[in-house]
Amino acid sequence: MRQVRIHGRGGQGVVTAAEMLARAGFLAGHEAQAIPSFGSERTGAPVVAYCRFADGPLRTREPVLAPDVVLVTDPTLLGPVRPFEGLAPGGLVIVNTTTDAPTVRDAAGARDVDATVITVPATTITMTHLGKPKPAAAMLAAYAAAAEDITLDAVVQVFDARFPGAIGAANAAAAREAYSYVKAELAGPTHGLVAATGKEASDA
Amino acid sequence: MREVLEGSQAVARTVARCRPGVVCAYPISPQTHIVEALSVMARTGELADCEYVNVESEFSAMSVAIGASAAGSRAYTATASQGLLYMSEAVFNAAGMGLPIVMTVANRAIGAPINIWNDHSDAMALRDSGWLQLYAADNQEAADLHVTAFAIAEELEIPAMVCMDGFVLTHATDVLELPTQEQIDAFLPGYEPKQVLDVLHPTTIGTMAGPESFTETKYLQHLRFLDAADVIQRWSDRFHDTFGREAGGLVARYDAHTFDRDREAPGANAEDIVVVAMGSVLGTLQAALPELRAEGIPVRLLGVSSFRPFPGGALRDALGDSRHVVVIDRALELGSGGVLTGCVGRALAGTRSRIHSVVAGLGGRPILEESLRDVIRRAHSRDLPTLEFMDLKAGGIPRPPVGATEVAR
Amino acid sequence: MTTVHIPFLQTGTLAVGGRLLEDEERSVQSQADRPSSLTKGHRACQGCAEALAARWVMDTAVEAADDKLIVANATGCLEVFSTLYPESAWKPPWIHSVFANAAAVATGIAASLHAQGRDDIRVLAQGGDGGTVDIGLAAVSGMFERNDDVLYVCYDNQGYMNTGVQRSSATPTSARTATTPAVGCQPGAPVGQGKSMPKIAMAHEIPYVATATVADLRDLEHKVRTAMSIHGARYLHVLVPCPLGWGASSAESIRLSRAAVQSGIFPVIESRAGELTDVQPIRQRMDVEEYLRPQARFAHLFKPGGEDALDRWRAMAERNIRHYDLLGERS
Amino acid sequence: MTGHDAPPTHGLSTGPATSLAYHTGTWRTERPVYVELSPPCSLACPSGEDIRGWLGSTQEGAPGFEAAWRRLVSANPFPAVMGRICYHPCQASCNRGELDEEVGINAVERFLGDTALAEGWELPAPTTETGRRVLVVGSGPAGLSAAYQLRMLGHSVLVREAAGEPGGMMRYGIPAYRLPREVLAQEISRIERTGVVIECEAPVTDLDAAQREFDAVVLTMGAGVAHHVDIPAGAASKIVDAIDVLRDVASGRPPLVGRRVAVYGGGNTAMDAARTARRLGAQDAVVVYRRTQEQMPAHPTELQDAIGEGVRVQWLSTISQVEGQTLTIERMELDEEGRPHGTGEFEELDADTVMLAVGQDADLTLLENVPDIHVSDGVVQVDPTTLMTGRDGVFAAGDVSPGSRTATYAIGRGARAAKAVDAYLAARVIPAEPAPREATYDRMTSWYYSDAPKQHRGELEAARRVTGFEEVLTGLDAEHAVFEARRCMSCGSCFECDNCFGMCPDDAIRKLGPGMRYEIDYDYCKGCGICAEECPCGAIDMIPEVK
Repeated sequence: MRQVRIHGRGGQGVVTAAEMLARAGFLAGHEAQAIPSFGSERTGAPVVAYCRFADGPLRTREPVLAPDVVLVTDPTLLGPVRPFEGLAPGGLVIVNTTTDAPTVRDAAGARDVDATVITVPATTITMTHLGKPKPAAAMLAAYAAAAEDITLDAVVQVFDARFPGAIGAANAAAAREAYSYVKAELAGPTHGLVAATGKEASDA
Repeated sequence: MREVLEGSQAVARTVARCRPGVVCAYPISPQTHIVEALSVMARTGELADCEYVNVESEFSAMSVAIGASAAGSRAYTATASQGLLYMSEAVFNAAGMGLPIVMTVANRAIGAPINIWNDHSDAMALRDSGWLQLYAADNQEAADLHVTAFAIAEELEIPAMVCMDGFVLTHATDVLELPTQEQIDAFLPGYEPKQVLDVLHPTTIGTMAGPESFTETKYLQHLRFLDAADVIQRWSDRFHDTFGREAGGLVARYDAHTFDRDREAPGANAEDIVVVAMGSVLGTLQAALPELRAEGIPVRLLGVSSFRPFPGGALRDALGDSRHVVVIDRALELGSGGVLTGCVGRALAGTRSRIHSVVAGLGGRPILEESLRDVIRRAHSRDLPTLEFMDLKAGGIPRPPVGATEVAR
Repeated sequence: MTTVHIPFLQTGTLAVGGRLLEDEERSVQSQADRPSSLTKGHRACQGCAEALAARWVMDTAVEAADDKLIVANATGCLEVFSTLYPESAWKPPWIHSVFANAAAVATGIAASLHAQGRDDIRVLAQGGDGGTVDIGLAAVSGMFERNDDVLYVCYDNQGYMNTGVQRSSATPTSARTATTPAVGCQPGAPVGQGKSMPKIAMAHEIPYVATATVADLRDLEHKVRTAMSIHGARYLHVLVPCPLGWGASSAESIRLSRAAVQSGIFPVIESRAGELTDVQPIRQRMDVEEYLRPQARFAHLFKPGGEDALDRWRAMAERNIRHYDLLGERS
Repeated sequence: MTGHDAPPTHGLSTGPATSLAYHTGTWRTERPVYVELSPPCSLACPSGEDIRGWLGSTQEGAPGFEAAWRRLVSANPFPAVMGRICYHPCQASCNRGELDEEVGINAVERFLGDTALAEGWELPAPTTETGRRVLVVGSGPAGLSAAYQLRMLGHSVLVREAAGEPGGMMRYGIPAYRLPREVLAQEISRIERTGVVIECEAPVTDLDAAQREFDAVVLTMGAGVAHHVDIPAGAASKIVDAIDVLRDVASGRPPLVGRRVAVYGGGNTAMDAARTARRLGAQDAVVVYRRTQEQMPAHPTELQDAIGEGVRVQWLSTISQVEGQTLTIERMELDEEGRPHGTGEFEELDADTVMLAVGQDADLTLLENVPDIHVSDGVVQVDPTTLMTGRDGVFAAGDVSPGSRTATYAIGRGARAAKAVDAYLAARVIPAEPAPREATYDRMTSWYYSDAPKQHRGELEAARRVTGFEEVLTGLDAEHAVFEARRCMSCGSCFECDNCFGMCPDDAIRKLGPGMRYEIDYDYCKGCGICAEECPCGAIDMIPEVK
């Protein structure tokens, strides 16, 4: 079973991201589950959502306490919401930011956590294509680039299904760019965008 | 076709395929997504030959449903929490008049303090309203239950609530397989009201009953509730036979080892601790309990699918020889214990059973697998009191920091 | 608003019928084979104007609907006195649910009929002032704003009579009720409270709003017929004296209604889409005393100290007369 | 089900109209009862006409006219005549006068009378022949009324009239401008066509002989002899009796009266005389009357009509002397009891002719040698119920007997005499009539009656009137007559307005169909009293239930 936690702010499409992630996971052949955690908060308030993939039935309704993957759609949340908490050893953290992984770790107080940290300027990319700060597709594409759970095609497909037409196409374009961005950075670690612990560095 | 769907979407689509004549909508979290989805289908034509009425309150939602049902339509609405209480007068009334309305209750706590998150105190408050209350353990069952709910309600002329945990189910996205329109058309008989406001055969519905007839009225209502258990089981069986999966019934039995749902699972043994629960926590229990089995704790799981009528007989059958019961309860009878526990206790009266009431998940507090395992372990070690508040924080309610008020500054 | 043109006869349009009338000029109530939708054997008090108005309204509606009428009734006197199991005094299909929801139940019936393709069957909802103006207002307002195809009829007896004569927001100023006793410096129902349901209905700009009384059958039948000729939300507000609650003789129900209209206290109006379209002029001007004095609930107005209240009543009548041009001075 | 009976539907639904099982009539402490009361018009009508009844038929329009006329002539065979000359006390007592203006009963009566003449409607033929013979002495309104009613009862009737034409005062006392002769002649000949035989110029002089010849005799000789007062008068003065002038004019021998005429008296004859004088060429006609307008016996309409034609009235005046063309008039004043007394103040008035109209006396020569018939105050005394004189089989009615001297009263008395004669011939006693209950205005709910002013009959322009004996008042046309009839409020008698039926909150009144009125269903009537309260004509009583 793979468990994902998504942090974001109200209005950034966090809940949509969780659902789209579950859909993409299903397309990838997994059982999937998305659990938004709701508050009565409004636009701008911190929001968290969860997603699980498995190859057998998913029964638990427990919130994800020990995520394998954490997506942070807003770098300003790194301090307040402690995104590395409960992260499974060797887990993956993908942060929407224009800074680099060490900055992220510093901001999150997670300099020494055993995790792979990937940064992607998802909002910047999305603004280019969609014109709105809704970076869900780009974030999921970054996830697809960094792990085997979902594919870029699946991400493009679920967004296109939900938002047929121009918006779906813009999301797809953003997804592709984010995907390429992360793939490129994963291929060439010199830019320091991927900051890993010692253990992680050997994995990479 | 298996697909990924939000629970509310799944319910809305299934309800639409049951071809209701009138759907009433009033927003309240966490039910809102259901009526939103239905409104879209009413506009797109997916919900055909149906009047979608945006009412001004839950009270009117139920009232419109009453009128629609009495006029011969299959009537549906959905609500939660304060909304259920706000409509409660009409809820009782619909049952008293024998109008087979189906209503989804997206279970949510009741204020004050106001709280939008899940527990069962809303439906429990109306447990004596004369409605059937069918509880869904997951979103697949939530969708499926609506099909049987219409069938059962209409056969019995008793309205039915389909209860699904708010947010936990309504807003969760799962991989589901919805009954198709063709399947439902074949399964669910058309609505043929036995009492209807008919201009050719006029009748007066909703008379006043004096002391000379009220007791008998209630007695007959009681008898019909007794009949309801068989009808619920029959439709559940039929659903199982038709669709190859479980939906509803009176109680849910689970395999002793895999904790997969299994209608053939034998009753519990004398040494077993049986966890009785209702709603989505059953899924979490399914996930949590195998570990205890591995530890050697003889634990079994039993779900209550029909809370009203309360299936005392089916519950006793499933408990088999076990006399040790832990009830996970998401509603509290103040000064007493869990509401479900009270019903279980009455069903087990005279069996000398040891019954623990574990009040858990009030107002949206997440129910964690580890917490559940903890209480079972303690029950096993005879360390669990008869009434336990799971994950109760020490020190009571968190207080605002001293001095953090405008006045103090 | 004598809208049926009838050649001069002894009693013209004021009486129920008349042997000299042509068939088509006859009121529904004058027909020997009228529907009598609310039939004998009901348990209304002697002289109950609500029972009378309900039969008038419903008979006309039944005729207008070609016998295809379904009725939703709020809790209240009308419901209690007509349907004590196992007896029902109603002939059309009729349902009572609870106090506050007659309008919503009617909406449900209308929605169901529409879904069934039975727009030929018409829906009427009715309740007292408590069930309409107070507890049922939200449902009524919702039915109005959605423009549901329902004729809502409020039988206004100006109080909670079923429960023993308590004040409602339709109780007029200085009226004595069980909850507004005639003691203190401002006896009876407080000054400056209460509301006008017809005006509230008009504010919804629904297709049709009208007021009527049991003092003018033809006017009432005309209004019901007009309302039934329209689809959408319609509202009819009928003043129905309550001998018990008003402390009047059971024989005076119609006379009091007449006095209410002729004194200017109860304007009889018609409105379409929020616009006032017709006003029944006063035929024989009466002083408010003719309306107030026979009612025990106003007895304190005629004792020392009641002068101010009486003046207020006169002022109310004057204001209505001016506002609605009840003496036809502007037309 | 679990082997228990369950109701057919849930929530205690029940069948429609099952409340019929509950009899709310047991709640009642008072019960409504339909009553038939006497309207003030009929009570005031000396002829005893069923005014409400014939107005009711008239209300139906043309199809009801004949029925209305037949109801009318059952009491009065002279509707065309009386529709012109009756002083209609019915109208003075009409309840509608309290609401707006009284119903123009008289005008409708005339309309019906004229319509009958135009249509040629005949009085009914008697259904039986008794073979009994009755003599009526005199052919005035009392005599012809008695003759007609006796004939209707199957008796054979002979009227003997001393004058050349039948009609009595109708012919000789009432000027043609009020009653065209043709109308009178037609209504008299219609009576004759029922079998009544009228012999003119046939004075009865021997009562005993008459009684031998007839089974009963009715005396209706009238009061056609002018009463005289003593006024000192010079030889050159021209003083005539007003009644003689009227008779001469009616007989086609109009006298010369001069340019200035004074009429002495205050009754209707005085008015007729003054108006006739105007028509005979008098430019100045002055009525001299010793009392006030309020006290004058002439009908107010007569006075108004006279004044409208230029007649002057000198109130509180007596003629104390006539010398040539000069009258000496004494001014009078009223004492505390309203009696006039001379003041000693005098004035003079010029008059070519003085007409005396100070009363008329009965011609009682026939009775001079009949001691058992008692005459007192100038009239024949009769039993007040049977109108029989002191002599067995001899009855008296009209002006010759006590009572009001109007044609209307005479017709009523004639009819009563006929009834009495019929009872006498059959040796029956006339049953006592129950005291009528009047439909008083306070019983009525006048709200329901349509607003409608009276339809005034057109009058000839005054200038045109005085030039001849053309009829002054024209009749109503059918439309207006129906309108006027419909102003009748049907006091005290259900006219099927449906108020009780429609306004019963308990649906406890049955409508029985046109003309059949209603029936109260006492099984359900709770006795609220709305029906009685809202009955426009006061035809429902609430009476206590006897427990």
